[in-house]
Amino acid sequence: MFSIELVVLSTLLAGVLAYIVSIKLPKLGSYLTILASLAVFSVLAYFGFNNNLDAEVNLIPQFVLFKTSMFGLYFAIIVSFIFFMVSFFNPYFIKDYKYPAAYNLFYLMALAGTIGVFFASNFITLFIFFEIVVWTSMFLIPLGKKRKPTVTYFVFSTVGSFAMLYAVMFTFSITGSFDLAAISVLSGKSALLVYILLAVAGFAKLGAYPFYVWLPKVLGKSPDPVSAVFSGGIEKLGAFIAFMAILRISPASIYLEAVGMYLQNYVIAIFGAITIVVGTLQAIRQDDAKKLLAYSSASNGGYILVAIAMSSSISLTGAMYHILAHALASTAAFLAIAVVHYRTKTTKISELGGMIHHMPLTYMVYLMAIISMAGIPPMGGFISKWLIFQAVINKQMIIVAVATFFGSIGSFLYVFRPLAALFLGQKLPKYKGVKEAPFLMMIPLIILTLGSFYIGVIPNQVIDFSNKVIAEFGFGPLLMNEFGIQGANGTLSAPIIASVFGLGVVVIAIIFFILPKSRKVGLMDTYTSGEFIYTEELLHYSADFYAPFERLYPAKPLISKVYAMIKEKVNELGRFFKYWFFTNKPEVTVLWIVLILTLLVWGDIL
Amino acid sequence: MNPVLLIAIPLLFAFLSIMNKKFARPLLLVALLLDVYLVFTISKGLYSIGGFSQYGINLLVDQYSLIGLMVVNVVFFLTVVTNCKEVKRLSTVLLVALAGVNGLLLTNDLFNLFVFLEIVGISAYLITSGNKRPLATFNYLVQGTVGSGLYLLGLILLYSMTGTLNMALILPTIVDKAIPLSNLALPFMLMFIGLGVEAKLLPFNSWVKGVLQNANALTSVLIAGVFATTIALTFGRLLSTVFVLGSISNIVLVILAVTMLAGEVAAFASKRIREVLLFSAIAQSGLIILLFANGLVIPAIMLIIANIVSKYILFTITGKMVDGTKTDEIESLQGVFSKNKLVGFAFTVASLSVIGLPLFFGFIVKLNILTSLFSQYQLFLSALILVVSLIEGTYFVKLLIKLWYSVGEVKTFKVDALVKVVTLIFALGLIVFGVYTKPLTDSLMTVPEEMMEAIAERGNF
Amino acid sequence: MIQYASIILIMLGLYGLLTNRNVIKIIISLNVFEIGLNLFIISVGYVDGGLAPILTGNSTSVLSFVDPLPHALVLTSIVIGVGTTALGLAFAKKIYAKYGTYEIDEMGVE
Amino acid sequence: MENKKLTQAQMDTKWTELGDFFRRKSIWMLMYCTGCCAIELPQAMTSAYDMERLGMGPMATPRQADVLLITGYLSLKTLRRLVYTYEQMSEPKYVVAFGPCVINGGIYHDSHAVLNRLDHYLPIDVYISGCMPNPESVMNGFTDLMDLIKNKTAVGWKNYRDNNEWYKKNQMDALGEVFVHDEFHE
Amino acid sequence: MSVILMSMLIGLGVALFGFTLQTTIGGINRKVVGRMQKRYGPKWYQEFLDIFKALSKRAISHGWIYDFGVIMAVGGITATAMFMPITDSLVAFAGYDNFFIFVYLLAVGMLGMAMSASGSGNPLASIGVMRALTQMLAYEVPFMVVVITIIKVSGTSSLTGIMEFQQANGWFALSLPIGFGVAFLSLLGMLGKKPFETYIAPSEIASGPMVEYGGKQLGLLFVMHEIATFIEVSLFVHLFLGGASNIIEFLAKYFIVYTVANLISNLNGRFKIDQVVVFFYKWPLALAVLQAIWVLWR
Repeated sequence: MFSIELVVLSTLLAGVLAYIVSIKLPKLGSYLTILASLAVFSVLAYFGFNNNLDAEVNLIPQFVLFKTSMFGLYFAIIVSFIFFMVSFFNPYFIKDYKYPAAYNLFYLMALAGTIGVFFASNFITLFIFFEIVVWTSMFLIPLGKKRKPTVTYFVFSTVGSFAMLYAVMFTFSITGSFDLAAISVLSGKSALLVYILLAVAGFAKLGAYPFYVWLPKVLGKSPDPVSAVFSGGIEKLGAFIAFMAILRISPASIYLEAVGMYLQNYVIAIFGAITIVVGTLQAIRQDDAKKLLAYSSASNGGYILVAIAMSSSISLTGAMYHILAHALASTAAFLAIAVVHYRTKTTKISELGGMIHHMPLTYMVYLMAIISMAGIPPMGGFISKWLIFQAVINKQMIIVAVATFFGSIGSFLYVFRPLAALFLGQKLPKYKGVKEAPFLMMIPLIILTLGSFYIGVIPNQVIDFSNKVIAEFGFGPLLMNEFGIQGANGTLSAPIIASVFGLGVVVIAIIFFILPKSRKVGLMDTYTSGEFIYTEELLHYSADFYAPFERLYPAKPLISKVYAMIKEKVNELGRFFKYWFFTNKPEVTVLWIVLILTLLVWGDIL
Repeated sequence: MNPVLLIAIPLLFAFLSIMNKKFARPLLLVALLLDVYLVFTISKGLYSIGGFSQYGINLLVDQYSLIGLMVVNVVFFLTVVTNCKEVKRLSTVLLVALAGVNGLLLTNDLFNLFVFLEIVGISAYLITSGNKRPLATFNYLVQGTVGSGLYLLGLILLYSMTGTLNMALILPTIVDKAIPLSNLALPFMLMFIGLGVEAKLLPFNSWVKGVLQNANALTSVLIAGVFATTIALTFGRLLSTVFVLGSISNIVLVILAVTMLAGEVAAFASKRIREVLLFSAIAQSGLIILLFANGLVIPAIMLIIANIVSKYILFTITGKMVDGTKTDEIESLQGVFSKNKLVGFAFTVASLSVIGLPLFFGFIVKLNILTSLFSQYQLFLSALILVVSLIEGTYFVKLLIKLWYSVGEVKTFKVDALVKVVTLIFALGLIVFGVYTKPLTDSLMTVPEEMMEAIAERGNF
Repeated sequence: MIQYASIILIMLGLYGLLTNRNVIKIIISLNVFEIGLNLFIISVGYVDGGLAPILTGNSTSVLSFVDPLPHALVLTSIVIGVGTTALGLAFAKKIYAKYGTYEIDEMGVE
Repeated sequence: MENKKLTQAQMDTKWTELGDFFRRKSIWMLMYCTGCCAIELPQAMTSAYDMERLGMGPMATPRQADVLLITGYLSLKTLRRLVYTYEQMSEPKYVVAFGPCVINGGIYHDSHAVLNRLDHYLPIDVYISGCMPNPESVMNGFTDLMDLIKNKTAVGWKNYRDNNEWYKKNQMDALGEVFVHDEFHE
Repeated sequence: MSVILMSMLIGLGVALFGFTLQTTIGGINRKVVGRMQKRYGPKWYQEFLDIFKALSKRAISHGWIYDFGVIMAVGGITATAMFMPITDSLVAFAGYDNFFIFVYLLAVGMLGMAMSASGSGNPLASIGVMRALTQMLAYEVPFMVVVITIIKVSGTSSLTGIMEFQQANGWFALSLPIGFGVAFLSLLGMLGKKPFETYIAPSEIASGPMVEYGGKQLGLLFVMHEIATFIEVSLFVHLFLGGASNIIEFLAKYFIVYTVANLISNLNGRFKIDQVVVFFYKWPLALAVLQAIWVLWR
């Protein structure tokens, strides 16, 4: 038995300890974060799998209550794993931070917060830990080079968490209970309100349309480990909330016969679809590798939303699977970019090139990650996308299907861009002495890649687990046999695909090596129509990669203009109040007094 | 112990201090120490001065005023201690102010309240005259005088209808005599406006900017922390035990809501740190009065406590910062905390508490506010509060990030150890209360009952 | 009757506050306002044909007394008013010392 | 080790021999159309003579091509490009030269800018005569090349490899030393 | 286990069959086109000669990723072909011939080739890959919408299942004529036939992704291209033309589809890449969606 409370508290304590240690020895403190997150992950995984977690609360006062559920456990294990993996990068980046001690503290606090969210038994607990995650992770962001995204993140996260708070309080005012189960009691308009508010909370955290604006800013500009943690871990809180909102609340509404689902779910699916399309389109045109991955995170969040909104066994399994697969792949991709950033000090695709010759392992990790993100076998992303497609087709949602396919194919485009221009292409001379990732960084890279591969080849264990999870929501398990997953209209056998793929590659490799040996030539020795090119940069195609395609749609998403406008309006309002009410003229107050009294006397009030 | 000592000692010392200027500061400190000691030793009850029972002036010590006295006196004491240098010239005034503040919290008589209001007001004008901005102070004086005049007018109207000035007797009398609500609207509105001027409610608060914009640590903490808290508590008592808002409640609610919104929005649009904080203070006081107007006493008191503590930290540090760096433009203050980490920590904790993030006291307060508002099914108001605190959070986060991270050259400022220790203790207090609030909530539990009991008991003296 | 007069005075005071941009004039308006207020207070205690509120042992006289409390209040109020006026004038002097004028419009923006 | 290297070389020869069987029926051309003889290629390719029936076709890059067509005179400026392109082709590779200009400079023999003898700089497998050569002789030239491949006598690429120093020296003599500033200024 | 081994052998056979078939038919088509242009045309086995010649040449290599990409590309495509049913009974992995496997496993091959091409360091190759990917984004979505309709109507995504459904209920080419047309356009895009061959564009970007290949890598990529064509055309045959119950039928349908596509290709010029995108997202997508809505919610 191990108590959740103890996990949360000891993580917090470890954070404080790491803080104290890192005041003098930042690097040691960052090693502590590795140990602490390892401990959290292993405890959760070990006791969680053995159903041995204890939800009792003895030490934390007041209204904090925990409970164990497979649902929470699934998320907690994934997220703590991501935190653990990313923590390996901390020792290398810690020296770049202005406040290393604070980084270590907030890193572990954010971990504790996420664990708290996933095991919360009532909404107050959920909200408290949710907000803890918000503000601790918020302070991780400005440690990078840019300060502005912090505010953006705070605003969007807070919109989400306040929406949730309102929903929670509203539920409380009706049912008189903060329990998680209370929302399922609601009905009618109030249920719809709570549904919308919780969905907004999930959307905001997951970075779905129209709240995706924070993702590229935050993930693009914050320190690299933080970006990875956000993309793989903290963003998943949104999926957690969206799950609860969509599956636990059943507001009476119109049942759409054609797609076999309720209107509000359909609207969520449409929003997910918009997220996918917008995320994909924007990711295609990004020049910053991290921003590109950030938009891809938004787009993948859209998949998760679509899958949840369809709420059938197969789609929910798809959602759960996608959460895991995306967490692994996206973290790996972010970490790979982090290695490049660490070695070259830039993440601009147009400035980089030929990194594969310096860091082949990082390249392989990134390659595997994008294979998973693009949903290509034999990686984890394929299975989740397959499941989601099965569900989409089953529900015959054409518009959503168009969006999902668009996102799926579009993901080839954007994931390929860093691959082609950053890792491949000419070996630029300015990065001459760049070395492969340090040993400690390689560990998480390799583990994440293997994990992604493992769930892509042998999905049974994950699906077993997610069957237990969706059973908690009252959905039947997804059928499996020895080789395959039974979908709505077909069977998928990941091991067979993987082995056939392996066979194909082996056969071709044998043929390849039998054939005459090739002559090695340099990268600059390429066909240039007989022209002589001596400068590597001129032979490197990396800027404006998809220029012909990018011409077809506007550069800035419309919604960001709307947000800029809102900000400007608030400012204007502030200046208005300052002008009319806060002046140095003594008569202003008197004027207002007289006006109000006149109003009183004149009106029927007296 | 008789609570009248709380008022009498400072007044006496004030006279003494005029005799000999040299002893002014020590006298102030002694008076403060005595008051702090007294606050923690007086017992609850109703004390009538001169034995006139309900005909004379009464001082009421119940849980409500006790909490108010403790908070105000302690913060007053610490403010004086941490700003010893600035105090020198103002010792007498501060003694008078102390008497006024204690009187406001203790008195149970409407006219007596007016007198103390004027005492506090005049001392406030004198305190702010130290800013070297005579026009702003004059502005404050005019508005304050008009405000208290209106309060007096309302009071007299009320007296002419009910025939009593005893706060505990007014409600019962209104019920007894069955005075129509429409007759009561004018006096209560006048009193509301009168107090509203001091409580920084929106259309009546154009003085705030001029006064606090250029205030140093002492002035700003006293005006925005101590006086604001006192006025808010007084206002709260009036709103919960005296006022019958009836038909004007809509106007009142609109005024309060607009105060809240305008404060936060104006702070959002501000570029100077003191402006940001003063507008934030306006919004906070709007929220506090709003809670009182809705009968939510416990959350309001919690908010007052959270507010005074965090305002103490914020204004003290800002004052010292501005003193040290000679600027209050946020842009030119960038990164100041990187050289003063402890101070920065306290400032950060205070701001996070004001925003209402968990692990800090402000969160508990916010949760309480919303829970109580929702138990009244006040959907619109709570939505407004959330929107407003989103704006608040935005500019505070922006401010914090700017103060911690610099782009260019970093200005430095010195803070003496005492200030550091006090602000740190307060910051830790915010954290401790944020994690473990039970003693406070327990002690607040009885406040509304006691307030109502006082009316019920003494309705039949 | 006197109540109306006092209300008119209060109005005049407020009008003066609204229209005057001269520090001294503002203080005078403030005084007018306060005088109106004080008059109003006294008028509240007035009883038509009442006696001075002096206890003489005659039990019937109590009923026809003028209310003594407003008189007491107005004393305090006048004192406070004087104090405020004095303070206001002191500030006016300071303002003059700083800006060299009593006209608010001529002081420029702070 | 010695043994293995030998087998490697033998392997290559084996592959070449095997490839020659296919190659003589599938020749991919890279056309270096600087001279006027190029005008005759379209006729040879299109309906009238249909080069494709012999398995020949145009290719876009030297990497893919088997045979380099030099259609006409060659100036000093273009020699560098030509050598560069030739060296980019994968072995086995052949060169077919059109017209008299590549043999002795033709009508441009006294120009300061034209090279007179191409075979000093690149190994030529087949010359096609005529100024300009008519399509029949072009086709004839290609069938000759196929016969040469069949007879294993199209060994220009081996000569170039074996006598590389000589070729390089000639090229250097013709070109002089090239000072490279950047892509646009030599 | 032995069942799977057997299946794998059959699968390899299918891949080999597909390669042979497409290479032959490709050769025949070159002849057909030659005749169309009043030429004699090459021999029908010309493509085999080309490929084997290329394989035997001594190639160049731009580094390990250049070779690895080729292996991955051809391996991936071979693996894809192994799942492809030829007739309704001749299928290597019965029950697993899921439509999505083809779509995504095909992508492995594409990714491998793109990777290898970019690894060569030639910017023209990268441009070609960029165009290929953009074109893929264009044609794939309308095609998928049509296929969803088919899957939903037939209730299965297994190709043999769809075949059997059509044999019982008539071809989708007849029952979904609009979708058939759209899918045929998409097929042209997939095969890289004109007007959708912007990514090869020999005279503009020197054959795009293939610019640096020569020798065995080029040969293997030809092999890959043949197998990929086999997969795409077979998919079309199985999805719309009722599949085949015996090999002859399959060959006939396959030949017709490929030849028609090739003939159309020879009558057309070339789109710019953004025109391709706009083209596919205008009418084909709209028609596909309309048809899907009409068919599914009738």
